[in-house]
This record gives sequence, C-alpha cells and structure tokens, in this order.
Amino acid sequence: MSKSALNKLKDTDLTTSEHGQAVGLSLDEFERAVKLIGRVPNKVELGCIGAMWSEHCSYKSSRVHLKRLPSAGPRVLVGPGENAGVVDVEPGNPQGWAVAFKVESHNHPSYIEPYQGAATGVGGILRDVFTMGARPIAAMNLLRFGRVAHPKTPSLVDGVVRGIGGYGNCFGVPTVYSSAEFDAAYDGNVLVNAFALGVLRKDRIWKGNASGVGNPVMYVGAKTGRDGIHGATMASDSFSAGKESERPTVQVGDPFKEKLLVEACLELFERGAELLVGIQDMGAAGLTSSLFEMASRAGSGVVIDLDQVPARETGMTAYELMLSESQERMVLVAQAGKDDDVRAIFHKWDLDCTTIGTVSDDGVVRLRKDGVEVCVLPATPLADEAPRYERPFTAPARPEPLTRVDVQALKKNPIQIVLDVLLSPSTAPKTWIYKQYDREVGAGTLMDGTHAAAALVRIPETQIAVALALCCNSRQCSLDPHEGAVRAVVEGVARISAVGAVAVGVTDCLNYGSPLVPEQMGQLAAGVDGIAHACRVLEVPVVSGNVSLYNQTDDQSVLPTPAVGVVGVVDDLATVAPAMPLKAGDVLIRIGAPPTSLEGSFALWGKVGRKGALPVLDLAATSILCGFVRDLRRGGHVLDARPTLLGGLAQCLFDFARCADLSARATLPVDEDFFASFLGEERLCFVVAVDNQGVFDVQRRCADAGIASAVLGALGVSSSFRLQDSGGDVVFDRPFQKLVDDAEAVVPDLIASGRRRSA
Amino acid sequence: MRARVIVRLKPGVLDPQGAAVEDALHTLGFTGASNVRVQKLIELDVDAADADACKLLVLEMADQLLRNPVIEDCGVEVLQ
Amino acid sequence: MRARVIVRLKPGVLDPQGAAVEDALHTLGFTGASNVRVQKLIELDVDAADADACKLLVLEMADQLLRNPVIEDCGVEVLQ
Amino acid sequence: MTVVVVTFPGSNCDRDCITAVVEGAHGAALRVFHKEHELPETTTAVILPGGFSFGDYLRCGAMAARSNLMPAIQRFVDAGGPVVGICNGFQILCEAGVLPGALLRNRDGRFHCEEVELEVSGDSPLLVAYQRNENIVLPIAHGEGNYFADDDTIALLERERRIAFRYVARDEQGHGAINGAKKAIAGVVGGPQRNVIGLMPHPERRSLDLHGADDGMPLLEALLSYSEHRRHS
Ligand SMILES: Nc1ncnc2c1ncn2[C@@H]1O[C@H](COP(=O)(O)OP(=O)(O)O)[C@@H](O)[C@H]1O
Ligand SMILES: [Mg+2]
Repeated sequence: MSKSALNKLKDTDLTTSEHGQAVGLSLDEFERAVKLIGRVPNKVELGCIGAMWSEHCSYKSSRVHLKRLPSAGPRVLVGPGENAGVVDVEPGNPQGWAVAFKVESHNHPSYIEPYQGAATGVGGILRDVFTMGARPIAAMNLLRFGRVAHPKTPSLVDGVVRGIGGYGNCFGVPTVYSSAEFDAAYDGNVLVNAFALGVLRKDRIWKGNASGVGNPVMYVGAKTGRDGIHGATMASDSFSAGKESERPTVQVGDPFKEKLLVEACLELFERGAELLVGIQDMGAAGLTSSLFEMASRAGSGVVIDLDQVPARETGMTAYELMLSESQERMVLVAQAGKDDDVRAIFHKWDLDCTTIGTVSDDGVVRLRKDGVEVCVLPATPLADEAPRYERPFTAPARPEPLTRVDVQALKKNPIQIVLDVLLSPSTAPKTWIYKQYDREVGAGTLMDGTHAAAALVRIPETQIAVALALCCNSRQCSLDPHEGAVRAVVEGVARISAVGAVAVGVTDCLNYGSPLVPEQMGQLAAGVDGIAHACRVLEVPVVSGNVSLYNQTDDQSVLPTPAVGVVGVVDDLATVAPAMPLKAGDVLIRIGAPPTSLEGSFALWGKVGRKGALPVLDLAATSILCGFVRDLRRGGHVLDARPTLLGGLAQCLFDFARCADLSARATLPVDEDFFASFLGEERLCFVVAVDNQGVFDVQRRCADAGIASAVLGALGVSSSFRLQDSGGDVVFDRPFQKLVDDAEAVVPDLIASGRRRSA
Repeated sequence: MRARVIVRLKPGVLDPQGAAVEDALHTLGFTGASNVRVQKLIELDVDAADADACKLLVLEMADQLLRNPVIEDCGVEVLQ
Repeated sequence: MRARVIVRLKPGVLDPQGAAVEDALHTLGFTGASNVRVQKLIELDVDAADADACKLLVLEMADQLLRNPVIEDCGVEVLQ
Repeated sequence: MTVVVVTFPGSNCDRDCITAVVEGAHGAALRVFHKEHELPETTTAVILPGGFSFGDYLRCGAMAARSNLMPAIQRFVDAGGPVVGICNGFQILCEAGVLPGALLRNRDGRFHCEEVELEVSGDSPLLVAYQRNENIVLPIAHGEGNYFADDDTIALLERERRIAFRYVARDEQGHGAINGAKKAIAGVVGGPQRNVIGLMPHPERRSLDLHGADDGMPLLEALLSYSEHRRHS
C-alpha cells in the first residue's frame, strides 16, 4: 500500500496492518506491535513504532552480528550504544583527556540531493559527537562513487564535496582526511560516510538519559518543519524506479545553527550536573528516537506537550512533529527548576529553547497535542524489544585464484599497467577535493591526508595529538568479504602507525546491499567477523559505528564496504617530526616482506573479472610490523613513512614522490618479480624515507628485529619517475612532472567532463 | 531578448539564509519583518525569435542547470 | 504587505557566479546565452500601513543591511 | 596589555588566534562576545578572527558589521588602536567601512584551502617585523576572498602604499590567480595611523612550532609590540 492511505488518517485514527506496511512494518511486525501494547496503535503510535523498528534505528538485521565486535578494553570509557564511543587518551590521569568519535552513513540522502545529503550527514555526526560533551576537532569522510563515465557521477562528486565543505568549513571543524574511490557498483548508490572526533575531559562525559521524575524535558535548536519525514524508513529500503514520488522533503542543513548549538551545549556542559541531567541529538527518526531512547536508557517515561514544540510551519500534526528529521535540534533533560538557567545559555547564542514536557516514572511515553493524548507507548519495550532477525545468509563464494594466463596477459604491457594504476580516479591524488575542505581550522593540524598516510591533529593546548584514518578496500572486500574487512582494519592501523601513533579505538560503518538477499547478508556477516577478528588480534576495541543496508538499486548492489575509522594517539608530539620536508637524496627503504603474487590487487581489477584469492594476512606479523614502523617513525632518521596499499608499492612510491615534490627511482632487490613486488597487494609493507646518514641505522634495527628491509632507491636523483626490476633493467620510466600533472588532473577532468557530457 | 529566472526554494524547504536575515532585521529594530525568503534571480540575454521561444529556451536552461529540481521551483519572465 | 528587494551587483563589479553560469550554459549547448548576471532576490512581509510606507521601510532595510553600497544596487517592489 | 579576540556567533578561528597570541607570541588575550557594547579598558589590540560570523548568509560579515560591539571597535580604530581582521574579520572590516572595498565570491566559485605565496608590500606599523617586499607563505581558507574596490580606491591604495599583502600568483590582468582579487590584493591597510590591517590569509595558522613554519608570527608580534609601544607613549 502506498503512503497515501496513511496520509489520509488523522493522528488518533486507528491503523491496520496495511498502514503498517506504509511505515515499513511487515505483517508480523505489526502484529508484534499490537501484542506488545495490547491494542491496535493509532497513526501517531504507528509512526513511532515504524521509525523505532526501522532497520536504521533498530538494527534488526545486523544486531545479532554486531554483538560479535569486541568493544571492551582498558581505554574504553563509553562503548557502542550511546551517540558516540569514548576512549581514554591519558590513562594515568583521572581528569585527563578523552576522545569521542563515530562514523555514520548518509548514502541515500546524498544520492537524492548530493549537497544537502552530504552536508546534513556531516551535521548529524558532529551532533552525535558533541552531544557526548566533546568539542569536535577533526572530521573525515569516505566516499564511493560510480564509474567516471556514468552521467551522474560528476555532479554527485561535485555536490557531495561541496556539501561536506559547506557544512564542515562553516561549523569550524577541520576535515583532515578523505577517501574517494570510483566503481561501477556504485553507479546507482553512492556512499557518503562521515566521521567526526571530539575531545572532552573524561570526568565530564554526557549521556542521553531522561532520569529524575519531574525534571523538565527541553527542546533546543532549529524549529521543526516537514523535512525528511520517513527518512529512517527510506534508509531502510532500496531504490527502485517509480518510488520517486514518495521521496520525503529534503533536509536542508544550517551549519551556522549547528555552530550555535555546539557553543551553547559546551557552555551548558561546563555548568555540569548542576543544570543538566541528559542530552541527545535528534538524528534519524527525530523526536521519536530521542524521546524513546532517552526514556528507555533511564527506565523512565516522559510526558510531552507537542504544542510546545517550536514548529516552522503552521498546522503540523503530531505525526509530523514526531517523525520530522529537521536538522540541528536536540532534546535535553534539565534539573528541576533550572529551566531558566538553561534557557539563558541558549538565548545567549540566539537559539530557541523550550520546555516541552517532564520526566515521569511509569516507563511510558505520553504525547499530547491540542489537549488530546495522541500517543501512549511503553518506552523500554519499544526500544529493546524491537524485532531482531537472524536473516538467512550464505557464506560468500571464494573466487577463483588467478591463472597463469591472467597474469601473463597483464605482463605484456608493463608500462600501461603501471600507468593504469597511477592514473586511475581511485588512486589519483584527491587534491581537488581536499582544497575545498578547511583542513586547518583549529590551528592544530600537523598532518592531513593530502600529504601524509594519516591525519594528525593536536588536542588543543596540549602536547598530545590524535591520529586518524578512514579506510576500506572495497574491491578486496568483494573478492573476500572477511579478509577484505580484516584488511580495512589493518590499513587504518598501518596508516596511523606510519605517523607514529598507537591505535586506541575503532569505529565502523557497514555499507552493504539488501539483508533480504542471503548472499549480501553473508557479506555483512563475514565483514563483521573480519573486523572482529582483526580488532581482537590488534587489540583495538570497536567503540561505535553505524550500519547502512539496502545500498542497492534494483538488482545492483554496492561492493561490500565496511569503512573502518581508526583512531590513534601520540602522547608527545615532539616525538614525531613535524612534517619535515623531504629532500633530494633521501633514501627510500621498504620494510616488511614483499608480496609474491597479484591476488586481490588493484592492477587486475576490471581486467580479469571477479578473480583473485586473497591469502590470509598474518595478523600477528603485521601487528609487529606496524609497531616497529611506529617506533622507527618516532625520532631518529625516519622522516616519513607510508604503508603500501591500493596500487601497491608503485602507488606508494609515487605518492611519496608527489607529496615530497621530488621524483623517485626504485630498483627491486634480487629475485623479485616486478609485477608482484610493485603492484601486489596481498601483503602489507611500508616504505620509509630516511636521510642519508640514517640508512645503516635503520637497516640494523630491522635486522635486529628480524624484519625484512630493502633499500629501493632515493628521492630526487633525476627528473624521471623510474621503476627497475631485479636485474636493474628499467621497466617504467616517465618524466616525473608530467606524471604528477596527469595524475593531479584526473579528478578535476572528471568534473569538467560532466559539464561537457550533459550537453 | 532579456529574460529573468527566479529560483526559489520549494515551500516547506528550510531557508536558513532567509531565517538569518530575518533575525538580523529584528536585531536592527525592524521587528515588523517576517517570512523572509532569500532567492536567486538570474538575468540573461537569449538569442530567440520571440517571447514564447525565449521562455521555452530559458525553461529548458532552468531544468538543466539553473535550478535544483529536488528543492527548488522556478519561474521565468521575458523582460523585453 | 509583501515586498521584494532585488539586489544586483553594480555594473563594473565582476559577477563570478554569473560568469560561471554563462560558461556552464555554453558547455550545455545554450550558446545564445549572454550577459548572465546572478542576483539576489529577497522577499518579505512588512508591517506597513500602505505601499508607500512599505517601500520606504524596505529601502531603509536595504540601506542598513540588505545591500552593500560598495558593490550593490537595489530596487524595491511592493507586491500586494 | 590585552589582545581582545572578538567572538561572533559563527567565529571559528577565535580560539586559534588566542592560542597564537598566548602560546606563539607569549602575550595576553581575552575573548569578548559580540553582544558587548564596550571593549575592556585594558584592551591594547583587537583581532577580528576568521569563521562565518553569522553563517555568511546574505554577505559575509554583513551582520557582524552591525553588531553591538562594532561602534566600540570603530572608536578604538579612530584612536589609533591596532586592529587586525583575518579572513572573515577582513570581510567584517570592509562591511563596516573601516577598510575600503568588499570581498566577492572566489572567481571559480569554490572554497580554497591551500598555501599561497604572498608579497608583503604595504606601509604599516603592523608590518614592520617583515622585510620590505619579503615573500612569505600563509594558508588561505575561504570561499569569498576576491577583493574588489573601484579603480579610484585601488589607485589610492597603491599610491598610499596601503596594499598590505599581494598574491604572488597572478592572472594576465594582474589579478590574484587563486580567487580573482583585483590587483592580487590579499590584505589592506587602513585606520588614521595605518593601524588597521585586514587580510584573507591566516597568520595564526603559521605561528606555533607544530605548524612547521612561522610566517604569521611577524604580524602578531608587531601587533603586540605596537600596542606595547602605544601604551608607553
Ligand atoms: N557497525 C557498528 N559497530 C559498532 N557500533 C555500532 C555499529 N552500528 C551501530 N552501532 C552503535 O549502535 C548505537 C546506535 O547507533 P545509531 O542508531 O547509528 O545512532 P543514531 O541514533 O545517532 O543514528 C550507537 O551507539 C552506535 O555506535
Ligand atoms: Mg544520535
């Protein structure tokens, strides 16, 4: 049934299971709801139940799997379940610093309206973080777009990038890291995952609790309009032709209002428990999810007068007020009698702040509108007894390994193969994107993704820095969802190790297709297992995350994309050289054993079909390697370090050279295969740049640690970028500046081609 | 021929800019100002035989570039 | 009373937005488009006794806030 | 001696400026909210920081220029007090008429965050810590930094050596390649005693050890020493 029959109902009209379908409830779920509340819900109640039990809010398909993620650890202060996870940065200091962080998807909205979709995605994740009491100091994003040749791709890239910049720049958070890749699998479903991290004192963490009978429930921030009604159910559904008319009104972000909110909230937090009891942002499913979740966490109830909710439009119904996804709004519970003090803080920042109800003790959410009770629902059962499904899934089939023929075909034209890797939109420099993000606001950015393997941002007024990266090799995940997910974690840990940081926490955003398709559910299950396994071995807990399902249009689903955000800490930023400029003559040393095959490598993607058997990564050895590089990076002769990732060693060397603005030359040690060593990705190594005097020292330390190392070459010896095989024969040789110019032009050309193509 | 396109946010779509201008007007003492909306107005010369052809052409431009159909409506006027 | 303020860049002032729109129109094949200017249009309700008072008030708002005289001209129309 | 950093609701570089003054230049700094009507009596210098003062809605800096504190800042300027407006602060000073001209949207319509090479070119007590015609590198981060003023004003600025900074990279017409700024103007000197500077680049982002470069320090140091010098004379 379409939404129109539901639209005709009034707030208090009773509903049927068919109306249930219109809010995304299956027949079983509708009956479950009836049983739970002992009667048939009216329209408002049905709307609340539909939203709370949507995939987006209830995680009904993924919850059974998420339980397997390791979320405990000595540094974990707040694990999954709250708005964001919180990790201890200064374990020895009871009043010391902590970081709150989370990653969240805004995929569906960004496809419909790229600018606003991406902007409100950034806004949402920032609110999740500052709701915990943290001041946001860094943001990242992971973007996946369709083929460059797809007619929609250029405008989607342009809109999403502008949207992220438009919101983050105005709010004042530096966007320090961005991963953007392209693949036909995302033609009809882009991925926009936004990450935010904030800092707070560990003895001042706030949670979304509505406790204390009689305490006022207050609404702050923007007024409520008819934006995005049913957004949560939309995110729990796939796109298909003909559904366009059911699109909700697009949410428009107001970063300025969010800036006012963060300042006002932080001032309120300063005043502490004298004024405040609990606070939560209104995210997906708006007022509904915040009220039900806050009450259920505290085991309390709330009585709300919806006439007090500031509305942007006239004549809004209870149903609309409860389900609107207008942005930049929060709910808080204040101490009784302190309404005026709270209001004064928000008024200073020119924000609306209204008391809309009180906390009760009967565990029920009661809503009144125009003097009539329009909703009486138990909070905890609705939040806790949401349906949970063990959806059937099938273990992903392992693809065939590469054959000799596949590899031989590739080897015929080594120059082209290397060029294809270096000049692919997925590996090409994202300078065009980064420039549109303010990466330095806060004046604490030591390194960002334009020049380093990971971002490094100082905690204000301290000598501590936080390292971050947000990663996923979706192609490897599509070959092997488990191993690919393992490697997403490894990539993040490797990146932050390369800037000298110790990994302290992980957040993940699981982007998959439909949970109703057993193969796709199997990818999710395997992805969770992969993350769980890697996090266990690498001893880093998962403290927050998000699941985005139904990323499919008709039959085409996205590549399995578990985005993994890794956060690390550098205790004393004096120990990491501040982005020391590299100079001609600096030596490039490879650390770690090189790959011996091309299984799962980017060079073969799209050339051999879905083929390639990724070997199981030796996590223990990789962990030791990362730790070793981290220690090398701290002080001494190592000026910079990078792991070999997408595009293998060739790409890594090129990035080194490009960022240093110096060409590079590399020769393989004896007995190595040119293709496996330069383009293989089945194993992780690092490249470090070392000043000339330090070469012997670094090699000795490697030998002492039993870690393989090889001097490959140096920076700036000539004007060409040259790769030589084990025999010293030149296989790839290009004028460096030309190569850089070509690579830098890839993304801007893509945008320009969009203009031409729509002609 | 000179034409004018007014691009306005659809009803119900938040206009943060309009709201901010309204607030600022109030602070400046213009308390009687309300429902402020900030819109875009694009004026351009068009090569067209007559007003009808001009209007059609500009509507086409609006659909392809000047407005974002997801959040914006537009109106076209031919000036001379 | 509803009024409309059109804020336009003064003749000598470069209009980067207009230039960008013109470029884009040309690449889309609308080669006959020229002299594209992107302007701001502000619509608002005003508490005023009559059209003249309304216009005066809005002109005052324009001078105090809505336009920057260094770069912008403006015109006021009373709609109803 | 106190450097006042003004906080408008959407300022987001106010803390950065305080850190630069305190940690970088070892001075004293104080945040003052835009709703105040007076500057503290101890004020010896004022910084209008970057950000999006009122969301940059309508025009950047338009609403901030009309906020409560602006008349007091104007009086401070008239009395010769040193004032620096950075990025949005520059836009505010232009909107308030403290400095001539206006900042339009970047020519390519995009936000730019990148390092730019600048030539220090004007005469002001706030520029004395730079060498004359020295080239420095500072980051910019703006969507609307395309400086405009009518030709007479530009001629006057040139004649009076009141162009504080110019972008080194120019287009064929001599405008700033990065954003289209007329005559590549990145910063302007004003005030009765050349005591005001507005600039688009961010000196506070190149003022601490961790920034790896300190090309912003001479401006901050001059701001401090000039206010110190005024206090004693
Ligand atoms: N993939 C995941 N890994 C870890 N934690 C997760 C994951 N997905 C969701 N969570 C946690 O479940 C809780 C509910 O998240 P969510 O519904 O996304 O929050 P919000 O209400 O802000 O949208 C959060 O604490 C979140 O961190
Ligand atoms: Mg939340």
